[in-house]
Amino acid sequence: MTLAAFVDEAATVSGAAELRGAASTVAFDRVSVAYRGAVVLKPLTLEVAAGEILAMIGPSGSGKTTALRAVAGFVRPAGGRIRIGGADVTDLPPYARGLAMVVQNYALFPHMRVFDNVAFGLHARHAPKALIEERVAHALEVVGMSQYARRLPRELSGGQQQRVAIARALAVRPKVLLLDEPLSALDAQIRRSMVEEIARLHAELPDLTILYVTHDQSEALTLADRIAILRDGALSAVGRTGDLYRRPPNRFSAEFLGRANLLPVVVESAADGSGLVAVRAGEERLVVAGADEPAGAARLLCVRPQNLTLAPDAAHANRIAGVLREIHWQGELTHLVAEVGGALLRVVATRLPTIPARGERLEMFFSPADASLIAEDADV
Amino acid sequence: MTLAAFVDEAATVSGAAELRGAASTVAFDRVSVAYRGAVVLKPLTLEVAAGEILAMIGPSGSGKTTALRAVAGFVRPAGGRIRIGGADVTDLPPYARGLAMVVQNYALFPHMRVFDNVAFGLHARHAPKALIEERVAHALEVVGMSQYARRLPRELSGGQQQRVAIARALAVRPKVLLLDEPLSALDAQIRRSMVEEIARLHAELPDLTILYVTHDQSEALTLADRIAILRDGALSAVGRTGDLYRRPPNRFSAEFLGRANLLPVVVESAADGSGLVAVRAGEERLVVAGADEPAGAARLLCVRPQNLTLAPDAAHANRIAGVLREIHWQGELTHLVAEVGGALLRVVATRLPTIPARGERLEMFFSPADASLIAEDADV
Amino acid sequence: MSDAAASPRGVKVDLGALWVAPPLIALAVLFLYPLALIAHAAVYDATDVVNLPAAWATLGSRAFVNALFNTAEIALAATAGSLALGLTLALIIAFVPFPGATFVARLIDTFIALPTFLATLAFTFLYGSAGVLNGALVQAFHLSDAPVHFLYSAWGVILAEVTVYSPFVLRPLLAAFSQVDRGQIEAASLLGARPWRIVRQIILPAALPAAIAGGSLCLLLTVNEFGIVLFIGAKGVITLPLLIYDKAIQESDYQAACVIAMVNVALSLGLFGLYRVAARRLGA
Amino acid sequence: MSDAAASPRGVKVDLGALWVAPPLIALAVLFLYPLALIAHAAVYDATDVVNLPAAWATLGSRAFVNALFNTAEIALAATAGSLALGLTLALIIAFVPFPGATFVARLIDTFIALPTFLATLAFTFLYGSAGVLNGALVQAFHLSDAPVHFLYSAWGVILAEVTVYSPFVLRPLLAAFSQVDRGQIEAASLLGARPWRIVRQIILPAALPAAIAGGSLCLLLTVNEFGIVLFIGAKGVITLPLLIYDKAIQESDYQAACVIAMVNVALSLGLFGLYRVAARRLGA
Repeated sequence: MTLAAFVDEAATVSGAAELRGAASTVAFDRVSVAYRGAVVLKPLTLEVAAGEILAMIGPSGSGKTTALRAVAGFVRPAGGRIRIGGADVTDLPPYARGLAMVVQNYALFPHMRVFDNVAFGLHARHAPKALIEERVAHALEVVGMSQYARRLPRELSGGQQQRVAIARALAVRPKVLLLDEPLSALDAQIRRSMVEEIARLHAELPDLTILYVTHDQSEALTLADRIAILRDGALSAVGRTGDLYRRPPNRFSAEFLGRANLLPVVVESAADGSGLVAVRAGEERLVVAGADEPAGAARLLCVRPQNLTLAPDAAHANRIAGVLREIHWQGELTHLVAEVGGALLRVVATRLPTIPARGERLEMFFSPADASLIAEDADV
Repeated sequence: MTLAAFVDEAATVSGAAELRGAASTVAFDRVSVAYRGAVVLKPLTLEVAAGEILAMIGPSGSGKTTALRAVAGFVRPAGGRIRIGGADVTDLPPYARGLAMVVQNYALFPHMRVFDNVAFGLHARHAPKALIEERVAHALEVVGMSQYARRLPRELSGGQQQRVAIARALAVRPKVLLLDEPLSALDAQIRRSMVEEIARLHAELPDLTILYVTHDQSEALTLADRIAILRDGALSAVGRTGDLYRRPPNRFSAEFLGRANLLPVVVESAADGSGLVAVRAGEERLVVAGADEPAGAARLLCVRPQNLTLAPDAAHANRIAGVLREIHWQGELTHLVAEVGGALLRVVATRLPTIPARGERLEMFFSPADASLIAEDADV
Repeated sequence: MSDAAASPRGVKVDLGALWVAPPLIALAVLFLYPLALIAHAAVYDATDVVNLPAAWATLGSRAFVNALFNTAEIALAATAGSLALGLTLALIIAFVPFPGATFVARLIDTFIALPTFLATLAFTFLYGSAGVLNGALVQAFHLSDAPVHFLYSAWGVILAEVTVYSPFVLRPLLAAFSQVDRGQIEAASLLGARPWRIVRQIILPAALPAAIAGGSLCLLLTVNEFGIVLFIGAKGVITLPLLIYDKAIQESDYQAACVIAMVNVALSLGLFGLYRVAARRLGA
Repeated sequence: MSDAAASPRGVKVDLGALWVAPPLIALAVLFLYPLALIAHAAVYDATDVVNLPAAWATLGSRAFVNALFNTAEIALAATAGSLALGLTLALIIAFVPFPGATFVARLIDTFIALPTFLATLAFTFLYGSAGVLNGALVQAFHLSDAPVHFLYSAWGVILAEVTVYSPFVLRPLLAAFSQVDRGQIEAASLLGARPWRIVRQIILPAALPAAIAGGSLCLLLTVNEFGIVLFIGAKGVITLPLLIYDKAIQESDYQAACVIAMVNVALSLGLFGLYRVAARRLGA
């Protein structure tokens, strides 16, 4: 039985509100962290709305995990304050913050059975026995692990262990759920299905605020309401998921959120208020979304590989020509790499009308709405 | 500098033939393996053509690694013979088989520098010093690691270590290159680029026979000329990559090679010689590719998620209607899950003309050429 | 891949069968034959005649029973003491933030390197008749005689053994503590558990195999301890190893020595077996 | 994630500062103070007066120099022997496919559990004046006297120590061998390397830290060995520990005992330090 089925059932039987904590905001107020003199998180100001999933993404060493650990209380900020639901928790020990966390390696207690793992937080908070029984049963039901209550963690698969870890976190009804690379240890296939299950879980528990740290942009794109991109200990970009993906403010966010074609262009005519800008890439004149771009400025045109098509239509008004260098078929997607005036452009498509051959001339089309401009040096 | 650049350069400078071994076939002739009485590989007959990349894929315990290890000589077959380039090697020790292997954890010699790692096989074969110098330099050049010759393995990243492992294997000019999950230990991003680099490498060394074991179907689809799918120690399917993907012979291969929608249908009218068969799925009449299907037979209609579109056109003649249950946006791909008469159908698309809402009625279209029929019980 | 697990696991490098013989012979000559000789000597008397009544008489003798009792008492007490001290020290070094914790750990580690009799020598200066403690007490209370004599009893041996062997408990415990998943401690802490609950419910269960291993090793070493007991030279505190020494070297009664040695061997192997079973059961 | 590595690594469970004091006091009383007392006693004579000339005289005495020389000779020879035997046995057990290899490994492991003096006792039966070997030789060649006397020389001690301590070398080597990446051996083998090349170039380099660790432990234990030397009772074979025993217990010359003890401590700590440095350099 899948998690979705259980979530549906749980929602019907007793109302998903059963497992909801009070919706809480999380606020970083100029939070910085130093470790042995080295600054690992530069002053960060960021707010997570109640009931929101905010994904913090970035490469190793970007400070995303450090920021999460500061919220949990495992790391003491060198400066700034952290507020949860409006209350300053900066000086509270972890056990007094009312949070719960799910981590990459599950961190289940290996000598306790599933039931006792899930009950741990309630015991620690001295909940009465009847309430513990009820809450544990409910949390296991929500993650579809009811029939495994008597098992030991080592008797479960990775995906099952991660469900138990989620149940353990939900059972205490945390103000905020912290997820630290929760799916990184799982196989690609299980990871994909767990991403969809977490999405369903949040649909059933809409008041639960989730801070989700990952280095995998596809998890963030699927799950997050908003994404904060960190780099070298500083916030590089933050915004609503779709906006950030379509209009990344800088090169780093463009490339970190997914494959991006970045083509050097020169602004030809300044924006005329229509929200469109004409740019020139070599010989070609292209129209892209933009505003306030001064004529003559050098920019990078950002267009995602799936937004390039090989067939023109009304919407895909821009045309760009190149030579096909590589073609890789990967089942669902076919990748084409074309050379355009020295730069390499990638096209991905689920279906191709005709299969072009290497060395052939390739015309690619894209819609002005699917392209945006990035300042060359807007790196952070 | 990328591997591609070095391969190009290497091909120009000295001819890629420099690093080619003699193209050899590999033949499994009823090879079976038992371990402590348990049969882990049932009699397997399979031939790998010279210069071909054959991918053996399957879940854990399918016997794919065991088959590879039998070729290497690490596992003694309980029955059958193994031939390499026509010669029976079943009773030869590994060091006399003229092969090389690249494995998941790189297996570099940790106390030797990159140069000595790559030179190891040549030393073992008592090659003269000048030849060793030349071959090592060349192999490192091919994988783009020339500037790291004096490094120790632990001073390299995972991707770099794997390049050194490939250079070490190429330096001895093996008759056959064995790859055992070579990319499984790498990050998703590096893995994707290494897959494309291995494809380029093989394009430069077209005579090199490669036996590639993996559990990742996308690596197999990208790289392999042919794919052999193993399950529970037996060959489940084998065929040219595209054929196997489009017309899987059974349910297991259909699902193991990628996401597959499998819809129960009944054959309405037997094949008329046109290569098309009419089938009925609930109320809908569909035309699909097929031959020799008896009227009234129950079959599974297999259609890949990317072959379902939301807009009809001449080629996508089949129509099927359902209710949208889930929608997940993941950047490059959007996933739609629709319910059709109790079954769930998945659609993936890079772009959607309009974004449908959950609960809406959804019409999906597909081409007869993109669908095939599978016998319900054709499990192995 | 778990495929691999299905294939033979040990990698065999075929060095040729000829290489096997000499070391196996060395093994037999150095390890097995000597042991067999002792077993043989245990049932044969000085005239090389099987003499089971003499062997039985040795086992029934007051000296043997006393030694057995002393050995068990000292070993159990010293092990309990080492476990208590080692566990406390390990918990503090691993989890209480005090400056120099790692230095203290390394220092204790170093004590494993010191000769065991050193502790005894030092204890003589401390608690001996003319030692620091007695000297201070005599002076403070104007006594005519040294009041503290425990060093020359079983307690002296136990205290010395605790000193010498608690590092053997501390070491595996520190290793186990360092391997306790930090994520588990953090998860427990976020779920609302205070430090003592974490120690009790997360850390100690994780360190149990190490404690059992360390304790068993301690028990084994204290049962077989020879140097410390001899050095202390406490009257009446004769343990099995000391009795064997007396019988063999002082009295040249080899049969008795060998009978007692066999008991000592059985005791050691029994403890070792228990330890292996416990370790395996706990998955260590 | 390596982010985590940037944050403080030791997880601290705050048990409160009060809990730190008692065990630190125990540490001082049990470990540090005794050591200080010995150092103190090394420079004060029986009348509690600083007497450096006496300390110097001890260090210059023939007995001390002999003992130092004996200790070094026996320790080095026994360690070399243990390394050779342990390495050979470990290689065979780990890599040569012979039935019962794991049983032999477990058997040798068990020998660690046995009391050290047992080997000595057995050797007396084997190589002693009235032992098996001499008996056989006397009978075979009609001799009037036992021809083999090495047991009562340094060689007897060395042979006994090799027997007792080679399992201490074997054990870490077997552990190291079991951790040699099978993939490396297989890769080497496919690349054309015969077994001996694999042993030399892949296996031995990987096991070097374990060999150094095992050898150092062996050296440490043989330098400090007391029971075996005393049990053998070889005339003229006086090692440092034995000399300390003689001075302290037999002659009651505490200052001399403590001076020699300090040398012994310095030797032990030096060896231990070397071992730590070597182990760290090799990344073990």
